[in-house]
Amino acid sequence: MIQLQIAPFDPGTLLSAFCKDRQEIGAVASFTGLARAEQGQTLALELEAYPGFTEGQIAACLETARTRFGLVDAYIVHRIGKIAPGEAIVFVATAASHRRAAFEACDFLMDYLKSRAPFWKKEIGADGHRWVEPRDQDHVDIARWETP
Amino acid sequence: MIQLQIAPFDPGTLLSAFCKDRQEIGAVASFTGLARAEQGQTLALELEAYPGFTEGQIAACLETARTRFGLVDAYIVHRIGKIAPGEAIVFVATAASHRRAAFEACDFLMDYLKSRAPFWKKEIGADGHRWVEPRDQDHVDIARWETP
Amino acid sequence: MARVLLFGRLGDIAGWRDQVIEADTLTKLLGRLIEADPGLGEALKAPGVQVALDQVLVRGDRPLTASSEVAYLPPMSGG
Amino acid sequence: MARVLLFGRLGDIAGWRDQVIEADTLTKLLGRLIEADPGLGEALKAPGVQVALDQVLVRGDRPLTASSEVAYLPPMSGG
Repeated sequence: MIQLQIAPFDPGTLLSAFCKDRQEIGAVASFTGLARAEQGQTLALELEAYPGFTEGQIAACLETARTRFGLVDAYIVHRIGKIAPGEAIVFVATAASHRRAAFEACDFLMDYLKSRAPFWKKEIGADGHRWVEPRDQDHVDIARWETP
Repeated sequence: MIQLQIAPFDPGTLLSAFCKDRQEIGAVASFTGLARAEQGQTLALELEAYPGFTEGQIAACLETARTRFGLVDAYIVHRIGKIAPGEAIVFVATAASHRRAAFEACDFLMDYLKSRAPFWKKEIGADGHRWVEPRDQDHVDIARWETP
Repeated sequence: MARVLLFGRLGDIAGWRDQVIEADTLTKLLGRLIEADPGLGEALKAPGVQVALDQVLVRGDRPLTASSEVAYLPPMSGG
Repeated sequence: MARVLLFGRLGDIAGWRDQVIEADTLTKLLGRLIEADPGLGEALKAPGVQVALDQVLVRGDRPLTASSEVAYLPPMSGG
């Protein structure tokens, strides 16, 4: 399931729901991305998505992850709108028979979400705002998954 | 924090507590290992630890992870005693500034817990019980972290 | 005619994010946007800006109809 | 004299998991365990069985005191 939402969410509530009644799944990996205060330099983040298009692009990546890692299930929740420091921005959970697949799929989905997913992020500081682009490290991270 | 406990736990409750009030941590990875029913072949697991010793060995591994991955914080909860299918056996959460460190540390800790941590696991089936040892894959997984 | 959407910094530069504009191809639409606002025109031609027509990424020229949705997407920042 | 703990399959084989046994070295303790229960003796000598003295893994012989805790640990299964 892929969900974009404006309201804050509690990652634990999502993880509980995702783990419930899984009798045959051995492994659940999750990742939660939190907004950093950067020692007070960042007052808030503001995230923009393209409704419909953004979910569609994420769904295509999820389909790749299903095939590539033998993923059984996944749950992706992404905030849009204004996000305060300490709040969760993104939650990804993956379920698989064994932990290697669950970890790798979660890692892969996060690398995609952080570098290629259609979001536009504004950092709001005390002295104005700036649009953020992926860090060099994000490009390095996503490149790990490309077959040579 | 490292905790061995007999009572069942909800992984989401642990994740919520772990993520709370983190203003400067960008990344929280988690892993939850669930007991599989194996199509009814496994009625329960029974896990034995050596109280004091087991926590001490896990703490040493956690110290390695802190140094190696620049981990800021970690939370490890492990069930002991009887565990029913679908219940969580182990929960590991890691917090770091960036996601690569959080993922790798969580992965590393799980490989350790699944192959080297002092636990003895009995599978209870309809036709008796058997003591389990790490799978070949577990040995392969842990070997990834050894410097050549 | 098309519904035009601007995302990220493009919306800030233009001062709008959603507008209906008269044009029957992507090329003519871009020409009209450049003409109306040279600053936005510069930003639209910058490297890394992608175009989605009816929520599908496209390159080159395409015909537009009254129900077309054209989105200009600056480099994505990720979540 | 030592408090002896058996884990995993070793406890099942012996029929006990915690017992105080008279011995002043690890070697003498092992001899006594083998003598009292040859089946357990076989299992204790199997490859992969480790010995912890006062919660520290040790190899070879060590002296024991009245407060020593000796644990025999079969191959760990992980969690």
